[in-house]
Amino acid sequence: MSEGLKEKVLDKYSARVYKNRKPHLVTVGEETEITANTRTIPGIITQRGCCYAGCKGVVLGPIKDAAIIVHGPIGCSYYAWGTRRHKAESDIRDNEEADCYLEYCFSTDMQEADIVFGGEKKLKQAAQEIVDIFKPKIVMICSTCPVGLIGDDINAVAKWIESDLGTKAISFSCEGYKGVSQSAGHHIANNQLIRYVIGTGDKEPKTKYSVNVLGEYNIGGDGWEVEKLLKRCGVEVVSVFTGGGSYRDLKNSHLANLNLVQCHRSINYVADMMKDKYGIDWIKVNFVGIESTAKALRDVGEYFGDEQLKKRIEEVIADEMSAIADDVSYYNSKLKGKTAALYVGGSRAHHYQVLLKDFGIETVLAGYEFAHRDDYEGREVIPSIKTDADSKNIESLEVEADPKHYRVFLTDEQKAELDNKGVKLNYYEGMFKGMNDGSIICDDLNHFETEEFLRVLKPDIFFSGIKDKFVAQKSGMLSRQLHSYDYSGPYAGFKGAVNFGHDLVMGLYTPAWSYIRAPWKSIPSIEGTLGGAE
Amino acid sequence: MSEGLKEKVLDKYSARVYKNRKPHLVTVGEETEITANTRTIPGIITQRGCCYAGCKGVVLGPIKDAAIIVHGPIGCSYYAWGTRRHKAESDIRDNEEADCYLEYCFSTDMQEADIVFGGEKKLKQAAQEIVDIFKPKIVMICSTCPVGLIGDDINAVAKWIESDLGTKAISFSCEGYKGVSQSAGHHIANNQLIRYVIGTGDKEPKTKYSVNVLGEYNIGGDGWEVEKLLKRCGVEVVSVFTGGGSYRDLKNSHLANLNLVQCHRSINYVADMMKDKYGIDWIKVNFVGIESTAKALRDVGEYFGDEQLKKRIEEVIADEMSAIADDVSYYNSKLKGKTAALYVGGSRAHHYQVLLKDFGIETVLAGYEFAHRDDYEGREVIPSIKTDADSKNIESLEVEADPKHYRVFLTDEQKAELDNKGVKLNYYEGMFKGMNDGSIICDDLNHFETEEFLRVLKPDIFFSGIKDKFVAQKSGMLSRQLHSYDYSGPYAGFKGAVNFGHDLVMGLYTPAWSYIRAPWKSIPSIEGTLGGAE
Amino acid sequence: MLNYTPKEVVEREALKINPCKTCQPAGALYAALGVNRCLPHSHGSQGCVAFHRMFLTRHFKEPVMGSSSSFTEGSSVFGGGSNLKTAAKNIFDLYDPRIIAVHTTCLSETIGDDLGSIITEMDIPEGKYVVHCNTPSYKGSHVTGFTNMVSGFVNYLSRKTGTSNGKLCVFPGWGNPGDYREYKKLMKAMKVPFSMLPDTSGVLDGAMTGKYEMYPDGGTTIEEIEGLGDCISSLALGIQTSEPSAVALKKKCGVDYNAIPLPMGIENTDKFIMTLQQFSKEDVPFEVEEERGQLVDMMVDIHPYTYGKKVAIYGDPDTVLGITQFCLELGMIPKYVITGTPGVQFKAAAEAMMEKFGIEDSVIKAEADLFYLHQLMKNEPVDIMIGGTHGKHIARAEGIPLVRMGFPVIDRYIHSYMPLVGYKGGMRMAELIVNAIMDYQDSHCEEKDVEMVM
Amino acid sequence: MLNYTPKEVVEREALKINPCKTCQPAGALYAALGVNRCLPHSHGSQGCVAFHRMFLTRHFKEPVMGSSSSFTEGSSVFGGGSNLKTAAKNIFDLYDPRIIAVHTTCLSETIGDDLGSIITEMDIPEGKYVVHCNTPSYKGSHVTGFTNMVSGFVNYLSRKTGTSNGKLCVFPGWGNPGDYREYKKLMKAMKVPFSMLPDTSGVLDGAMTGKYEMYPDGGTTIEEIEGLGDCISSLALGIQTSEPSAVALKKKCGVDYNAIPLPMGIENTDKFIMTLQQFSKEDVPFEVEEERGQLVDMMVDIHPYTYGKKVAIYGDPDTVLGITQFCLELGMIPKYVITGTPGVQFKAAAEAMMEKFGIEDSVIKAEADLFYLHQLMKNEPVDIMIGGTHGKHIARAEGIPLVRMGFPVIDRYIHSYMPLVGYKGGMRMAELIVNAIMDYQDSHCEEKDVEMVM
Repeated sequence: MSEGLKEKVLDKYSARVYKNRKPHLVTVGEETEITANTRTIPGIITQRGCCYAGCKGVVLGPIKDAAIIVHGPIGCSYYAWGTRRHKAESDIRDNEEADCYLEYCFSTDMQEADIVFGGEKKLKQAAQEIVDIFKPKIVMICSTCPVGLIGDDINAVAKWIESDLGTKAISFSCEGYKGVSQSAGHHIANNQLIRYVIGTGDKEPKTKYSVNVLGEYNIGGDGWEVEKLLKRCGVEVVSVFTGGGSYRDLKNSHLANLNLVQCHRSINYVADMMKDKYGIDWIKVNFVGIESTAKALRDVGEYFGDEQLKKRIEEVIADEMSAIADDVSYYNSKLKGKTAALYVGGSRAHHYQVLLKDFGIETVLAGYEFAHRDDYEGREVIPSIKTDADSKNIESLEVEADPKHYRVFLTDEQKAELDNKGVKLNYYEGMFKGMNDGSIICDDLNHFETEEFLRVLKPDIFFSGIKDKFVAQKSGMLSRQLHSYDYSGPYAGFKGAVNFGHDLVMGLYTPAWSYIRAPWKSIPSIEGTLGGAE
Repeated sequence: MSEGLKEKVLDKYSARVYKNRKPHLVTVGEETEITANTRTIPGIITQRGCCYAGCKGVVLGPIKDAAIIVHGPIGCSYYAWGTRRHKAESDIRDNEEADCYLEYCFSTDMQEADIVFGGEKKLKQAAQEIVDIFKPKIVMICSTCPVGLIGDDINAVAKWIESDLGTKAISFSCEGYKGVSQSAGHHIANNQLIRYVIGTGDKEPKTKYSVNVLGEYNIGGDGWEVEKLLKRCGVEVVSVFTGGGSYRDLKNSHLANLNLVQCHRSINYVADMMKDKYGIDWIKVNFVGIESTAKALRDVGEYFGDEQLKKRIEEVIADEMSAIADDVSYYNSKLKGKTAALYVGGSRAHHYQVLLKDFGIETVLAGYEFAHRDDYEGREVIPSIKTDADSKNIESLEVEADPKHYRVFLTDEQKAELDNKGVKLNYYEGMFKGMNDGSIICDDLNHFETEEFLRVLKPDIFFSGIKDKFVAQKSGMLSRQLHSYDYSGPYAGFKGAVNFGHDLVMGLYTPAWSYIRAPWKSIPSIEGTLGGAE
Repeated sequence: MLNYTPKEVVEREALKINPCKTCQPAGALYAALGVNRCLPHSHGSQGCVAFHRMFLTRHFKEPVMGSSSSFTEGSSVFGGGSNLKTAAKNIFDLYDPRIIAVHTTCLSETIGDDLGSIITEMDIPEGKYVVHCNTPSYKGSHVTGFTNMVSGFVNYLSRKTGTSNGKLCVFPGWGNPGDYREYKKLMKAMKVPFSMLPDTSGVLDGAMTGKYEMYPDGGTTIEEIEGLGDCISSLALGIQTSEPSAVALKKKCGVDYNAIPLPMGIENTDKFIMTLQQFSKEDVPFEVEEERGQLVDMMVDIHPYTYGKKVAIYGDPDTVLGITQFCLELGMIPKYVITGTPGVQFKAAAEAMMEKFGIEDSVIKAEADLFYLHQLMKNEPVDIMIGGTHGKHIARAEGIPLVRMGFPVIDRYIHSYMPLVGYKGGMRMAELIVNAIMDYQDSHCEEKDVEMVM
Repeated sequence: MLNYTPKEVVEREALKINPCKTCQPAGALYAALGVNRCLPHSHGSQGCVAFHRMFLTRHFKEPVMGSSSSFTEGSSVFGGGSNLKTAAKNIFDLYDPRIIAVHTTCLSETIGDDLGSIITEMDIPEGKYVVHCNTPSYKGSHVTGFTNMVSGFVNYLSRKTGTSNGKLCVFPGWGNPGDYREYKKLMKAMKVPFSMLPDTSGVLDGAMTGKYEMYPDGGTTIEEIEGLGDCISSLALGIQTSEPSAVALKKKCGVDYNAIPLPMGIENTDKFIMTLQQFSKEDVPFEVEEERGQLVDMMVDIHPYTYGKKVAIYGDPDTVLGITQFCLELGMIPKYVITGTPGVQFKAAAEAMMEKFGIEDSVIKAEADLFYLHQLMKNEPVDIMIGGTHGKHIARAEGIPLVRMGFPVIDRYIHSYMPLVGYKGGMRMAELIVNAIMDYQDSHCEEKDVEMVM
């Protein structure tokens, strides 16, 4: 049936579009390979954003102490201002303060003359002004579409800032037209972080059980929840990439002993390159979901192998679990048996299936906005992914082991043992493996397909973003934004799961749904007695 | 002309009403005697309130530490709840705290059964409850209309509270139908205060220059402003009757050396009786108005006769005057030449003329709501005022000199000297004397006369209360409440004058007035070009 | 604020503290203002009408007229008959109303003045009317007085000619002028010919014209009130407030009636519209359906902010029930539902709603006061209060927002022009409630939690 | 909040901090949503339209559709012509709009794509339309983009047949659906036959029906746009936003125009009504006059709270001018009047108002940002801010209320259904402003100064 369903949805496409879209749709259990990370067809209403959104919006935006100048016309900076709910606040760590500039939006607001005569001069002046006013520890420059075309050398400007203004500066050529989605921007951001930030600090962690949390953007306070949990367990968090994170901390991240990767898609380049350059292993974790959070914590314990630590972790898990047990069981009673469709980013469509399962909700449709095949099928397919014109344009950075900082934490034997225990190092299994046969996976789900699938699959909840939220809602279907959590959260960790359960129950049981149909629409028109009919 | 004017206004009256109303209207310079403090004719829309309003609303209401139970159906207590802007806050004086119950409204909420079978039992129970919950220093009971008719003995209940509950208690038989206006209630309140409060304390003033401020209800903070001024001058304020005042302080008021009377009408009984019982002189003061405030302070200085004190008073006056000079001159420039009509209470219609004059505003019409002839014509007419059936019903208390506390502060010589200096002891000159010839005075101005006079006299500002404010305002005339100051204030003292000037300028110059007439009302209908006329 | 209010709730038998009601005559005066060229008259001492005029003026910020029999001690002994007769003469002479609507007071009720007889004996000018109702202040509340005055008009004026006028008689209950306008708009949209009694729109929400009119053009005309007896049926909005008047009309003229809750929120407005449709046989027009759909859209949109929020609601019974219903529809938890007015329907109606929406442990109480409400709140706090001005001290003491709805609102402006009834009124309620909640979040959350997008 | 904003105002030449504008395409997209069965199309990389849809959805809490040419690096080198052609084909195939409204982006503008030629070369299905306008992001602002799109519709579609249709063409400028409804209500009341472009009512304030419609019934129809050329005259509301479109219509079809400020507040709404009256020759009906009088009544009532209050106003030029005018009418002092959009008319118009009302020392600035506004406020504080959501951090930092008006308001709900224009809009503005001031007083005054009656 699901194959028929797919065909039904694809049916209205012209041959050309049909051919393009078909391999992006997979029925679990029937197909195993998906096409992903390819261009969206012009005119097809996609939910995707651009390279700039991935670079500035996702990866760099949360770095609270970086003064990020968006070089371009005003819009791109404006849209990324305060809209993504990566929370942060200034803090002091070992007497070093990290400012928080997230309430600020900086732009060169390029005008026609800058386009015609070049914008470097204005960018320099803007850098001068930002340094004068804010005295930031680091300036970052992100370029938008026209900058690449007119050839402003933002890299040279960054160097000038360092030499002439004495402030650390990094440039990011993340023009919106690069690549096929936000994903290109993640990669560009990752490359520059490896080049210019990671490894430039020298603050040693205080303990052996030190980790970086990668791909955690602290949406709705998720990152804080994760940090709190790790700290409770006795694990030191050196840095977070990049939610609530800071240049102050990121620069020391190479001194941690383990990387935990939450959002695989956006940060796997950093994890990979840190492995190559510094020898740091990474584990794919999922702090979204009750069981998965427990597993993530246990995996960390197993990695470090310390019995004391493992005991502490078990205590924390037991304590957290018992604190939420009543709530979870109540929400479960209200949610069990519901179905969901998820269409989000590059990892959440997978992560949230796990949490949904904790509440007895089955996922019938899932898709990523900007994932690659490995996010669906697992990293084992990476060697077989063909590069195309679009992906070739994004620099693939090659790093070498850092002679000073490269070290190996575990022996090969220990690694093998870990593997036996189910802790896979430097590996992500992808979304496919966890899904039920017959469920639909759809890459770069577009508006047309969304409408069709929702109509046919009738999930109880559609998890997506602001752009399609109201399409579902107007259809009388609960829709929750999984990019921004609809201004709620945290959803990560144990307590986050309760928040999530609460929000779903609230959404599904809110009385307003029952009022959609006016009574005069359902009750047959009643004959009046008299009068009023003149 | 003014006589013609009066006739024009009275013309529409029936013969009987005409005869009744005519002597309430006086043209200054033409007549010298006015009829006042008589019944309002049934059906004539008066602005007057009742005896209860004068007793509980005006005099007792402001006593912050008295728990006042209104014995009657709910309304009377409800209407007097937080509506009169007599400000107060709990405070500590010589280690004795005075609570502030002004945010509370207490009522026995009499029901039909209480009317039929008597309400004393309920009143006792209410007293028990108020004592249990609030533990007040004093309980006061005010009765409303039906209580008098059904014969509840509230005096006995007050005695029971003292004997059985051990809490000081006073009863006030201030049923609304008594007398002809609020004035009866003032008198009833004054009598009981003299009987049961004044003279019951023993805290001696700290200084010789000790005064009570009588008839100052701290509307909009006026009393606080006056107290501040007196204290700056080195004059000790023992108690204030009753704005921001307390039972704690009132009971010591007989130990002060001078009474300053602000509102003559509402409190002159207390001033008079304190003179008789304790020998305390009183001076009529007017802290509303710049020059009048200065005079009031100087009069106090003259009374006490101390050169140091007088010097200090002059310094304070000079300082306050210079602080407001610029503002006053600015407001004066905006207000000079305007005309006003005043219809307020029992003293303000006089007091505010003085302040208006400070700003160059002439009063063309003034009237009192509940005054007696002496408030118009001066206390010299008191012996000639005939008592009628209504006034006879209000007890006129006779007091004798208190053997323990009676004393004389000034010798007769000193008094004569004071008189020569223009400081009249125990005297109020009334409103007539300060007014220009030709201006109209109207006692118990009613709605009909208000409309007529405003139409003909066209004053720029009508000062009155909430009930007629919007009548004037709808006519396009600025109207400010002089009972409540329209939620502004203080207006007393030097700084208060500035507030007043500000509010008038604001009111007169607010742009909205110029929009009353729609442009299509004034511009002749323009011929359209084409279309639209099908 | 309210520092002497203890947390422990003490049972009180006699003392009312910070009441949530006032007396009958105030309501009677208000109802009478909703009749065209009517002068309300208070048969008692003159302080009563002074208080009532103040009270109503403070709510509406508009002139409120009313005359008084100006009792003296003498009248209190010998009865107020001659006062009333004198008053009526003077009133017709001077103020020229078409009708004088007399209500009594605790004073004249205690004396036992027989208003019916007094009025019968009066010399009333041709074409003029005097009607009355009894409004003893020691029974019911201002709401009861409103009802009694409306019934008084019916009892005096309505008559059955035998020829139907094809109209629906509507008793709208206690509302603001904005509410009355909304009713008229909806009935017009539903093509229902109607007479509505009373109707203060055009009277208490008048335009600034530069000219004071003692009797503005608004209000139900005497002819309309007379014609109520010829209506096909009558519709009482707000069961406690309006049903007795519908009963009076039925008794007097045999007009059958329907009594439904105030049309506040979706379900109750739906009931109203369906009742109108039943009368007119017309399809519900697009503009009404669109408004309804817009309101539902908003309710779904804002549910994350309203769902599960605890609310204390206080005020007049039918209004409180209407607000409670809408709060439930928004997924809120009406924790305390309080009216000062006595009446058994209130508790039953509120409990039925709670049961329908699965809300447990709410405190629902008629004849209660705000001191009690505050004590409840000290024991189990709520997120927000909804009611009139008199709750403001509690709101400040507890540091929570107060959404002003109902009667009286004497510390804000403009509100009386705006409806709370109908779908439009639902939009207003929704916006007021959700803005209060969101403003609170914006100002009380930690800095790091301030949201740009909500 | 905003702890790094220094008090000293530093002159900046290059760095924009916390802008008070966004880019042209967002406005073009919004304008296109006001045309019936129109799909807005962004000719650029796909991130643009993603941002714009987010942005508009956050304001309206409604679905906002728009397609993209989805430029890649290749298109950026070789031009986006083929992308647009492919897009148009796919759009008509799949989404079946009647018209595609293309706007450009900084990307396609920098490349220099000639949209006119590309569209000419397209194979457009019978009965379908493709129009375009140029909206380079590096010029003007979102407001400019709105204007350009409206003019684009006129340039492509309007035509003069020689037979007058007797209508008034109205360019309403940038408003919320609630504003557009208010215009229509007033024009109907004034018996003015009209066509209005654009009109997002019924599109972005739709009802919840349980059925998603990609093209709701609202919006100006193509036939109406075509007919603009046959209108008797045109009326541009909001001089900066709408006059250029009226000029375009005059150029193309010779239709004379009138340009007046947005009808916000009394004077500007009076101008609007008088202009309509001039057109229709009809008397102003009672209901309009009554609304006006009610508003004036409220303004007189509330003046003690608004008079002399200092206000900072920011947002889009015509809206800011309208709010400023109304604030002046309320006796307020618009201390800072800021728009991010460039344009010389803004300052001149605001200065003329200030002079008329005798206000000195205000800072009026176009092309300014909110960082600058905040610095001004740190040097001389104001009592209240009026503008969109992006000022909320400033308001919290300075501890003053923010009244949300204008665009965008992305942290509140329901507002877009409600008008700020016309007399009704004035009532809403008045209530929002005075409530904010009074709420502030209630919560910030000392306990002893809390007022029961206000």
